[in-house]
Amino acid sequence: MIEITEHKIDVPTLIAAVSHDGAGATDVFIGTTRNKTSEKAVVKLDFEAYEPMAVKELQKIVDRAKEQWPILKYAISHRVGVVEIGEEAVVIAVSTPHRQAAFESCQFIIDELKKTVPIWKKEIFEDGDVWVASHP
Amino acid sequence: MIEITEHKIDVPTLIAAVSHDGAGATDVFIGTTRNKTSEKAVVKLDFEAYEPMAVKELQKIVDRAKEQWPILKYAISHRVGVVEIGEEAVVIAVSTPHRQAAFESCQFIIDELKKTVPIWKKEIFEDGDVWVASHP
Amino acid sequence: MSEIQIKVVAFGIARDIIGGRELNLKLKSGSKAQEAMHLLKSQYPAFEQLSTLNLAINEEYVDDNHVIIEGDELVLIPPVSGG
Amino acid sequence: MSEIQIKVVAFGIARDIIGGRELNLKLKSGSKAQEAMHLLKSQYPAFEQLSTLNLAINEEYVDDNHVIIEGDELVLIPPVSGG
Repeated sequence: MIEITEHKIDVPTLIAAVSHDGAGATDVFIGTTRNKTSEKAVVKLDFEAYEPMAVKELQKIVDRAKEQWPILKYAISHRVGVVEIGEEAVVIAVSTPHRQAAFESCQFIIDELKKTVPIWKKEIFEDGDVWVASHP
Repeated sequence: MIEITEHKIDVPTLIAAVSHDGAGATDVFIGTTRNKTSEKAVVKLDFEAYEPMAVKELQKIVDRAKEQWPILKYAISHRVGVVEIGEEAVVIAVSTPHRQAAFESCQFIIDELKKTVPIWKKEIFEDGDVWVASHP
Repeated sequence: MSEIQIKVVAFGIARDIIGGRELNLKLKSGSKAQEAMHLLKSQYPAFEQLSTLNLAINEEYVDDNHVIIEGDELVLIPPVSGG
Repeated sequence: MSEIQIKVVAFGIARDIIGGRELNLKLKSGSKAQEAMHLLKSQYPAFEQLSTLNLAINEEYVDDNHVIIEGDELVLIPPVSGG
């Protein structure tokens, strides 16, 4: 399951989605909005996605992960729109027979997501905003 | 939060327990009962713990983890008694400012848990049972 | 030499730079992605300041030598920052 | 030479081996953990088959040279398998 959503992510739903009788391990990564970046106070985040391509790129990442690890089930949800402090911006759940594969594949997915998936994060401060990572 | 419990583990409660405004990442490891070990069908698991020492040893592991990673909050729950297929035997949640620390510290805790914490798992098959890892 | 007209769609900071979601671009027939990019950078010098700027067509990244055809929709992909 | 009496508590497969949760053990005064272990292994040879067998006193692992005192409760820790 891969989704880009404007709604709050329901983590238990994603965990339930990766339930599998052959699973001994599930790793769940939750990326939340921090209250600061480099000591500057962040009020909220605003995410934008090129949705159809984002879903395709996420699927490619999952396909590459499946070549490397015995993934039983996976669930990925990424928010778009305004995400308040403490809310989930992204949740990735992966179930595997054993734990090492769960940790490694989950980390692989979030690492690759940050490299190639067309989603953009704007940090909103009291006195302005910035598109994250745009400039060197 | 560290607990040994006879009741089903409520994963959302543990995730809520590690919520922190400074957290950018939360990693949650869920160890579930698999339906087989080495191709033999497992009916259920039965866990036993030397509870006060198990809690102390878990605390030591967390203390060691905190020396290595900037852990904001943690929550660990381990079941005792009968755990059915698909149910959570152990859940570990860790929140950190950035994701690498969340993955590494969560994996460290489960890896160390399996080495030193006085908890014993009995696998129950249709035709018998075995205390896991007892013999070489 | 004949011209083709294509639509360019922008996201994130690229949208701020062009001042809108879309623009139309006239290219020489047979132009490659890098020529479209060159033209866009000359029209909007702020693109030069970005860490990266990629192009996608049909929801796939394309490389510099990809030949653009009439009716293509070029999507400007500034540095991604999901997660 | 005086003797001390201690209680031994067993978990997991160690409980199956001694056939119960607890037993009492008489040791020479000043005995170390390894001597208690030796005595237990001679009484219950099945302990020799385990991958490991550790002892805890006061909820802490103790090493072979730990001196046991009257009133100590020795806990037998067979190979752990949590998670």
